[in-house]
Amino acid sequence: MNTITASDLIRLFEAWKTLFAEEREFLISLDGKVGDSDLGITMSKSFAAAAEAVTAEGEAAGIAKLLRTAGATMARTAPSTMGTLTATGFLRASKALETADGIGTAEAAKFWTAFRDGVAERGKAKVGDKTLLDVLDPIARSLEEAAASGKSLGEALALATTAAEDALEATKSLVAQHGKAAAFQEKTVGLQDAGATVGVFIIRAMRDFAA
Amino acid sequence: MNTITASDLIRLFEAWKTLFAEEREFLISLDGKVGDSDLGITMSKSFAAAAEAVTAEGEAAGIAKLLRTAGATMARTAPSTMGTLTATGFLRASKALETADGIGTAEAAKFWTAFRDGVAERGKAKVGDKTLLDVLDPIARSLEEAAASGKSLGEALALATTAAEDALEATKSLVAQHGKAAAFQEKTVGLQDAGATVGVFIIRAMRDFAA
Amino acid sequence: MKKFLNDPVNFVNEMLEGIYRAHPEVTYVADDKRCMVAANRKPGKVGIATGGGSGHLPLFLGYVGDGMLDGVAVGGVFQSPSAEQMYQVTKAIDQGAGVLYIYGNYTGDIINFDMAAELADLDGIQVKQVVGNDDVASSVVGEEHKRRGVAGIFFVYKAAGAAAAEGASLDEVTRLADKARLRTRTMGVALSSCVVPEIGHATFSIGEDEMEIGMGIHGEPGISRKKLAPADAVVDEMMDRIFAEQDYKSGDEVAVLINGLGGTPLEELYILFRRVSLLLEERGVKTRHVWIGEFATSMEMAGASISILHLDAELDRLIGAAGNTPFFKHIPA
Amino acid sequence: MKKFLNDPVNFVNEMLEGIYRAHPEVTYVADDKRCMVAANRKPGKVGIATGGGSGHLPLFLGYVGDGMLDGVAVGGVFQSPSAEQMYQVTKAIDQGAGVLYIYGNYTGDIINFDMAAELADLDGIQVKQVVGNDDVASSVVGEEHKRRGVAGIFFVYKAAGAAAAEGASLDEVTRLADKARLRTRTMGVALSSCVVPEIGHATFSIGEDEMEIGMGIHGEPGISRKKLAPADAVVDEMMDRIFAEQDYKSGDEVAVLINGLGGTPLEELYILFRRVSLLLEERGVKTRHVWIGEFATSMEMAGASISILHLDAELDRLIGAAGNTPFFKHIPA
Ligand SMILES: Nc1ncnc2c1ncn2[C@@H]1O[C@H](COP(=O)(O)OP(=O)(O)O)[C@@H](O)[C@H]1O
Ligand SMILES: Nc1ncnc2c1ncn2[C@@H]1O[C@H](COP(=O)(O)OP(=O)(O)O)[C@@H](O)[C@H]1O
Ligand SMILES: [Mg+2]
Ligand SMILES: [Mg+2]
Ligand SMILES: [Mg+2]
Ligand SMILES: [Mg+2]
Repeated sequence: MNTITASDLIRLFEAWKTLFAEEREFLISLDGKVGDSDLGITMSKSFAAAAEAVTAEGEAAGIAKLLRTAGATMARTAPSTMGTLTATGFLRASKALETADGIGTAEAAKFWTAFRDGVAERGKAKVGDKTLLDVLDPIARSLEEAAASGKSLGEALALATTAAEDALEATKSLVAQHGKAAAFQEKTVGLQDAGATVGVFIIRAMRDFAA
Repeated sequence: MNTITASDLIRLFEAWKTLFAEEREFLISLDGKVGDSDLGITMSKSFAAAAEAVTAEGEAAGIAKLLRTAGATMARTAPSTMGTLTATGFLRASKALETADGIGTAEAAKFWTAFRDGVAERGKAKVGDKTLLDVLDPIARSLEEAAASGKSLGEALALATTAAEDALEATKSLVAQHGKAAAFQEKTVGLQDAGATVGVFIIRAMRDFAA
Repeated sequence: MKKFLNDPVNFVNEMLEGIYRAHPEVTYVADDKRCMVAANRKPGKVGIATGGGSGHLPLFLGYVGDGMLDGVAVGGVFQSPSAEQMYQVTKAIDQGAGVLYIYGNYTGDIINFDMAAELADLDGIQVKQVVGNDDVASSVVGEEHKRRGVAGIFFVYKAAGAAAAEGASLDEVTRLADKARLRTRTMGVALSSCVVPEIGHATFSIGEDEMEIGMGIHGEPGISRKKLAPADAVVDEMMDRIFAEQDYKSGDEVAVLINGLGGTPLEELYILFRRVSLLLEERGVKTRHVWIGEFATSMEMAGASISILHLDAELDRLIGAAGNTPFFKHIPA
Repeated sequence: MKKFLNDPVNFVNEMLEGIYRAHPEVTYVADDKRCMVAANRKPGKVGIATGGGSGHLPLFLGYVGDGMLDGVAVGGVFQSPSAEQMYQVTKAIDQGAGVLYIYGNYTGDIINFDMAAELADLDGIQVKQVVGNDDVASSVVGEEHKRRGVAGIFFVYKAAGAAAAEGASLDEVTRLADKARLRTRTMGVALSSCVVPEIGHATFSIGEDEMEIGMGIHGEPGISRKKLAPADAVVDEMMDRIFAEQDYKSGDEVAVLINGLGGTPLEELYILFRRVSLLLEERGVKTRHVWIGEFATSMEMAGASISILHLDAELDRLIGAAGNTPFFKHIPA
């Protein structure tokens, strides 16, 4: 598809919900290594709640309203670090797409740039600190480039996903600076960051959805 | 010997001290079955302290004073049930022998009758309640008879010891009514009472000492 | 054994040194740290003393202060103090109005307090005694004199302490303490053992999924050992036994004490109280006073007890009165 | 898992129901039990709010009351409350004089409190924040902003609460809270793990004879894991780290908090305090205030922490001021 409409967006949240239900145990154990094991629980809870909320709201609400509902719902359901950061991301994306009827390549670039900036502001991490931000930044950059060079949505999301996957792999060599993982210091080297893994899951499902 | 003198009494306390040091573990495990395992600790402590105190005091103090020192020392060192009851026993024996120069059969009878009465008053148990009193009572009665019939000290203490041993055996069939053992109710049947065992140890060592 | 301690032999004395360093409101007499008294005497007031083994903080030491007790003698862990120590405390706190002993129904304590009372009598000090026996699980109805004293003694202290602070006579303080005693019932449940420092291993063993209803605070056997049930069911079973001995009509009032035995988190005590409160509400019984926390522990034992005092007007006034001790502070609303 | 609970999912809410049933001095807003506020507002007073995960009682809920905090939002066990909940509490406690947030340095909490502050700002409520970071073990000198907040936050509450009760402005309350924060250091040691009810097994494992110096209150790794040493040696090691960051001269004054993590008996905390007190005495430092007990726990974790606040004259006054909350009562001498 070339544009994600409001009704598509509702189905995309369903896809995210299914994905995080499937990846629940994996994320629990990943967060368990240098964290508190809650990531699988919070992500499956918050995406399930968001999917239900946007379904209840219905496509007539439009892209921006649906994203806002999703973000507000997530903030309420899972106020963990990642829960609140992803909620912030969706709320900022909603603001960035206030007037949009659908999400094409240009809107996807706005969406992810706003998402990244929101997470950066809220979390105060820098790129390279081994967080979610390490995959959000390449996603946003890649989509901005794709929009400038007029790439199709499918192609753009595919490129962004690849960039995110590379960035996730790169988090392995970093030392965690934030959150519970920071206490583990050198022990975090060799492990991929849990929050960044969630970032890859989100963009990957979006790519698959738009393919 | 026919009379236990003040200097003998000091050596008798040494014998009790040695005995309870030897029986420490046995009494710990006996009290552990339906109690709190402290009996071996308290008895070895209190007799050791009493022996030291009477040695320090010296024979010149006389029978009554030595017994009082022993009782007061025991009360201070081991204020457990048995510690305080045996302390009371020695204090009462001291009173009963206030004017005695030595312990012959008649004095032994006074000693143990006062000891028994002190324990009975202080502990408020009745004979048959499965306590120390169950051996003190036959000891006192047996010695009173022996004194009335003019038996020698050695013979009298031997008879009293046998009576105590029989009474101890008989505690096996009783249900504990007092102290920590009372909570175990029927589980105490088949076990010999720990405090009564101490009573037998005390009279037995006295018999051996006077033999 | 996982404990913060140095030589186990010094456990009690080092604990006491910590207490005296932290709380100048209490001091000791007879050159013996185990004989604790309030730093300030209150002329003419009836003295109240308690005592018993160590290892139950805040019992016994924690309740010396305004509106509560005047003195306490403690022994080794789970061991009675000596008659001599109790006597020294008695002499120190007597203000001419006599002294009331309030302590738990344990043979070792009884015979030593009796002996102390005899010694005090020789000095012309009038002594009365009230022996706590609130533990419903430790003997049947009709044999209440065999029951052990557990956390419910807190209510006896509170009633007697407030009465003495009001200036009541020894007879009156004794009457009120005894009334509080007679109207208090406690049920306990243990989930794990404690470790006596000088022994170094668990006093008893209990399965990973078991609880013992009615276990004593030194590990004395209780009524039944079974699989740990949901909190509400545990409370229901405990309260059944208490209700069976207290006759409530709608409008009656109670004071409630939810006591942790040492290793149980406060969160869980509130979950227990929630149910207790519901059950009382169902019967139309009003909870006038409630304390939730650690009031009488067994070192690190996991478990809890529920004590209910069936109030009347005078007990309500005394239980609600102000109190200020190192471990217990009550500011009336 | 040996806990008094019903369905683990209801652990926090049932605990809260117990608290509201026990303590009518606190209530909740926004129809959400996790948004607790004092039942009585104090017109014109600066509002103080805190918040964080459940499982740390008496932190956070226990400190709402006179001379302390006005509101608190709590989340699930060891989980942050939401920004919305914090915002609701903020709205409820603002009396026109603004609101100060005092909470611990955990990413989840920070992000949510920041968000709540933004929401409050839109309503014209002035919000300031002081983020507790007293845990010496969690990062090196120079990186203090990375340190976790643990039990020492109690001193920040106490200073800020007393200042607000005296009628100080938001700026002034913030200044004093921040001063208390900067002058407080904490070191902790854990002997056993805790169990999060919804997880059901120990958060981490630790050998039967091991301790972990510096472990965090959610089980975050500490500085070193080694054989449990005698209490005095453990205190010496902890105090070395604290003394290295606090510059004392003879005559200086401190407030001391010996905090049990949940499963450690009070007796042991006094044994720890004894040594702390000796070490301070050796340096000529005067202990002006001391609290010993459970102030910030990790469920049933065995262990303890030592917090030292290096006083000055104004902090001394505020720390010594009266306080009266469901879980904390202080009656000045
Ligand atoms: N300050 C921050 N900014 C951005 N992302 C962060 C920050 N701190 C942590 N994260 C991300 O959050 C992830 C952990 O999320 P989560 O399990 O929700 O944390 P917690 O359980 O501590 O609340 C980390 O793997 C990291 O990617
Ligand atoms: N009321 C009593 N009168 C006499 N003897 C008693 C009484 N109660 C208990 N005993 C004796 O004390 C023994 C236990 O002594 P001890 O171990 O010192 O008790 P505890 O450890 O409970 O203080 C029992 O075996 C019994 O013989
Ligand atoms: Mg996590
Ligand atoms: Mg015993
Ligand atoms: Mg405790
Ligand atoms: Mg506790």
